[in-house]
Amino acid sequence: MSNIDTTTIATSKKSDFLVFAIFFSIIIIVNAILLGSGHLKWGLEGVGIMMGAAFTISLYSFLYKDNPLFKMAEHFYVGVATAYLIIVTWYSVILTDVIYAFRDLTKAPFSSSVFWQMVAIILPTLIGLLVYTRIIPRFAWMSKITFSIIIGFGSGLAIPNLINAYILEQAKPSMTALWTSAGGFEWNAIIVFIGVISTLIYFFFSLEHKGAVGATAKVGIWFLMVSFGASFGFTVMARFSLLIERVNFLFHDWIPLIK
Amino acid sequence: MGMQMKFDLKKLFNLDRRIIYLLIFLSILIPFLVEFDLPIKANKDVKNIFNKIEDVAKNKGHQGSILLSFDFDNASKAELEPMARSLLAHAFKNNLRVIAMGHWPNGVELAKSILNDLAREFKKEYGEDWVYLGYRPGVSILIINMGKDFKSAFQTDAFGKNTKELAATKNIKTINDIDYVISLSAGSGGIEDWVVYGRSKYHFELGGACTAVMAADFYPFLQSGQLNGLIGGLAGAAQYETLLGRPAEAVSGMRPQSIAHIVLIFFILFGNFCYLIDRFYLSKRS
Amino acid sequence: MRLFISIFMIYLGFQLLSANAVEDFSVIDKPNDNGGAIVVSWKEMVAETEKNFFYQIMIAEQEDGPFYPLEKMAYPLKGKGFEVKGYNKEGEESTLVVPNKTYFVKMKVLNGDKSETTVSESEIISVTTKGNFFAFNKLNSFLILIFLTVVIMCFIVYAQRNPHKLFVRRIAGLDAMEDALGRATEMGRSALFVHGLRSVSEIPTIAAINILGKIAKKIAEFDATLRVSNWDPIVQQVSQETVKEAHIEAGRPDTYKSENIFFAAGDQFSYAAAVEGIMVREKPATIFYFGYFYAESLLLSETGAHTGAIQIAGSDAFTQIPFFITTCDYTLIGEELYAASAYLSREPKLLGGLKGQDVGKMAIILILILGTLFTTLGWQGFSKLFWPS
Amino acid sequence: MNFLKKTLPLILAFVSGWLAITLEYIPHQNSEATMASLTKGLIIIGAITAFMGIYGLFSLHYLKIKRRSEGWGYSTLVIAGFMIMTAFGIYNNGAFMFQPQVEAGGISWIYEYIFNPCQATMFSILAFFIASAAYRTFRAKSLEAGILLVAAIIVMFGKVPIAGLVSEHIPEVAQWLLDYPNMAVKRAIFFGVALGGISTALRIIFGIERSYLGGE
Repeated sequence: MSNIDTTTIATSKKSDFLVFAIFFSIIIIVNAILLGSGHLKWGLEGVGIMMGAAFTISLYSFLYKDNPLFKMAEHFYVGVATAYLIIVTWYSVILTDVIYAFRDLTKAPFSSSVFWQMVAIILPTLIGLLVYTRIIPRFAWMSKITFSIIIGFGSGLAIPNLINAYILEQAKPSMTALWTSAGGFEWNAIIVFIGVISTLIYFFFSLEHKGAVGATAKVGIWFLMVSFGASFGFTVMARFSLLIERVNFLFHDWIPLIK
Repeated sequence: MGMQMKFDLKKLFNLDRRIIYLLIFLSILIPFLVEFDLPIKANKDVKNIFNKIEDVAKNKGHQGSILLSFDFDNASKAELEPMARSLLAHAFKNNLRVIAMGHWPNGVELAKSILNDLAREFKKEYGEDWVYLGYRPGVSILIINMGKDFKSAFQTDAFGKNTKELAATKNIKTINDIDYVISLSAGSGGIEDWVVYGRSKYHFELGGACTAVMAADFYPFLQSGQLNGLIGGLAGAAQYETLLGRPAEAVSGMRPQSIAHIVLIFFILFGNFCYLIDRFYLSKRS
Repeated sequence: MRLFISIFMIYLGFQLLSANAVEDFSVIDKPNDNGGAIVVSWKEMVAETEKNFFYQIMIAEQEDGPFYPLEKMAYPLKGKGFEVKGYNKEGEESTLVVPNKTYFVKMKVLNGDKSETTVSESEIISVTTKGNFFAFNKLNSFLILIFLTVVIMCFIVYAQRNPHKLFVRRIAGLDAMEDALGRATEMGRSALFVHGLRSVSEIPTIAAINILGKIAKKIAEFDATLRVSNWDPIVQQVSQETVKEAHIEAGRPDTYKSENIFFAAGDQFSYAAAVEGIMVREKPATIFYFGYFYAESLLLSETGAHTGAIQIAGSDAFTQIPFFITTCDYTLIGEELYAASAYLSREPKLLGGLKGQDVGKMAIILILILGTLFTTLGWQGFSKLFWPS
Repeated sequence: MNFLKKTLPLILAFVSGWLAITLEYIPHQNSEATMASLTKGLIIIGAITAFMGIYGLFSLHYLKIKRRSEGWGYSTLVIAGFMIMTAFGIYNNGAFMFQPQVEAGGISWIYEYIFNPCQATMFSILAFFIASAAYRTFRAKSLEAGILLVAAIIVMFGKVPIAGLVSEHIPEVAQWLLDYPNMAVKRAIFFGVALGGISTALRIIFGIERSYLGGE
């Protein structure tokens, strides 16, 4: 491994330690005041809010500098997230659709329909379990069976549905009249027509961007930039919304500053 | 003069990032503390969703049901939770049945708490007025399965109850028996999959609610009718709250949102203004 | 007498009309389906007086009944293609129409007032449902599927035989790459290649590694230094192999140093912070960003722009591209990244796929132009060929 | 053996891929029933493979701890977080893991007060980064970047309600920009995405693309 991590850690040890020490003593004092004033009650909810605030601030400490606190919160979170995914999968699929469904079938009087329903549970379970052969290198190849079925079927499903939803459904409203005797030129339809065609030409790689093709591609890139500008504006909006929610948490739920 | 100017600009732009961070933090916090009114006007895409729910309520009453797919988690709850709350309040107010589910495993607990909150507020009964089906993996495969046989996709709800026995899901054989589907989406495994594997295949009415990051991408679906409406970002949520006459987090969030946007626009304009002056002097010198 | 009869007949006809007889009543099995629906059509009624009537479809499993009523429909209504998928038997929840079964359907016109007396009734038509083996309404989609499969597979096979005969246009960002590397050499500073955050099996990472090979070869020829930052140990290994090979190809295996292809950090923001540290300390003359980036793109390219480096980015992460465009000197947008990789590597599956997609794009462009043209001229027939089912 | 390891997965991908395509174009009731049971089976497979995540997490962090490699301390935190959450999951508020999930309890608490603030905060940090980049680096270096920034400013301003105080037309201009030029580009990108997706899917079905199967 490289020396980068060690150098950042070494420089962050001296002066920054002090900054963080002061920072966290302030948090402790604030919590004490909040508890003392009765805004937060000692209990599951009160402790929870204090924990939440501590984790929030730990993660924001990255803004000051990449630091161990940030990494600690981040790593703990990764562990919790993985466990949560597994708990959800267990309770919502494995327990109900596999274990309970199979249990109910064993209680029912045996018939060929029941038999096939059992197969419909056992077979996918076995195919799914093959993935775990990855743990033993000698049998790891067996996991490829599962992957090839999942990915192969998914790819097969994708093709007709992509053609339908992205090509046919999208082509239909593109083929509208650009001029009508009643309304004259349909300017918006013309803009859409030029935009679609010129962007497609820009992403066309079999012709050199010269002459008419080059000019169309140039128009295409202007359209692309307008669209990227729109995405840019919306991305900014989204990020600020997230910050607004966090500020609301810190200064409403934790410190009662906002009404 | 040019040299001097250039030097100053360098200094100005090497302004410590942390000072900018502080400025932006204040531009969010201060508008929270100072109250002022903003005119919030719903655009057509938001209105379409609102009107569709009203229509279902008018035509079907309590037999009408909408499906809310919670395809997000905590990372974007700031934007999507207000939408989920407004949509639920709207459906419950009109006595529609709500069926909730989700493609994102990390959103299960969040969805439960939002649903419980609103059901308590509107005094709705679980099973009769609303159900929560929980998470199933597969996304596209799950949607296709719901279109073929709803009860095979969801044999039980999130609490282990049989969907054949719950009043709200008893009569639903395929997804086409649901009057309106809305995906609250924060990324892949959301609106796009609902459009490609659901709406375009089974032709049910689909509405979208999404984070602002994705909103610009969905306009082709709106024009082609693959989505009948779209609520985009916190601004969209605020518009829905206004339509519903139930202002909450999103409406109050519009003050800091507006101010922060203006500060950011100022940053971009100021930076580019100085950049142009800088370039002008550079070209003059050479 | 004749006159009398004909007047009577006209009167009768008038009576029938005003009594809302169901005209052109037809019942068929729904085509292109699983046999679970019946399509009922009748002549659309337009007269003003008919507002006071209800229309009701009745369905039975035996010819002599019992007939189960469907929902009453009020005027105005569409008489074409009303789909019956199920009905309610008395005392039961609902019954679905099933395949391979004969149903008997008739239609009633009811008085709109409270009495709801039957005004008229159609004849009874029988229909047998059946499932179909091909969805002819999806024929256009099926033909497009066949067309794309043939075109793409043919190009891949062709590219396997003649990888150098297929033409791919010049890409501006790639041309700039060479100048940028030359600049780094002149200034005696290093170049930095930043990998995106995706694993080695994914398309953007594969594309990035293909481009890295080309950059490394130029660097070896110029005898300059290239640093490559990684977040994934496997991507790191593959990159080391690629750079080593490039040095051997350039005839300079002695200048290859494996420590230049280093592991920066394993998680998103720490990765950004570590790479930023390098940018500030080493001030590379040129920085490349290739692969799939998330929010860290902003941190990286901002710092890079500040060190005064020439920056070239290539990514298919559409949410991040706007930030690259405003902070970098050149940006390969979306598919340009794949095209650049196919162009440089000449790998048949990439090149063939790219050319196949180009043919698809050309077809779409042609269809859109012709469809728009014909529609504007008032003929929708052409565009209807491509309407979804 | 070589057949099982190399050829069989490719055959399976080919067969299941074409099966899915064929079923899409056959509306017959038997085809529908097959599709319903196949998709249900795949949902179960997907759920069972999800547990592979534990192995991935543990093999990475266990090795780090064992080798005492850099940052191994953080790895113990990952495992601690995992263990605590899993313990609550198995305990299930006293009902244990073979009963349906009980509401509330430890999981809800950790979710609400640890998981939620972490996830929500991670992405809100970006607001600061965008602001800093806006001030220091978002420059109209070229005509293209200039168009981008102008469109961005119009959308940024037009999409927040404060624009309505200045002029009613600004939100309308922003909306027009989104409805027409932006829509046209996104539509063209959709065509490209569809063709790219179809090309990748075909390469997988025909066994030309094998990277998803992992190293040979």
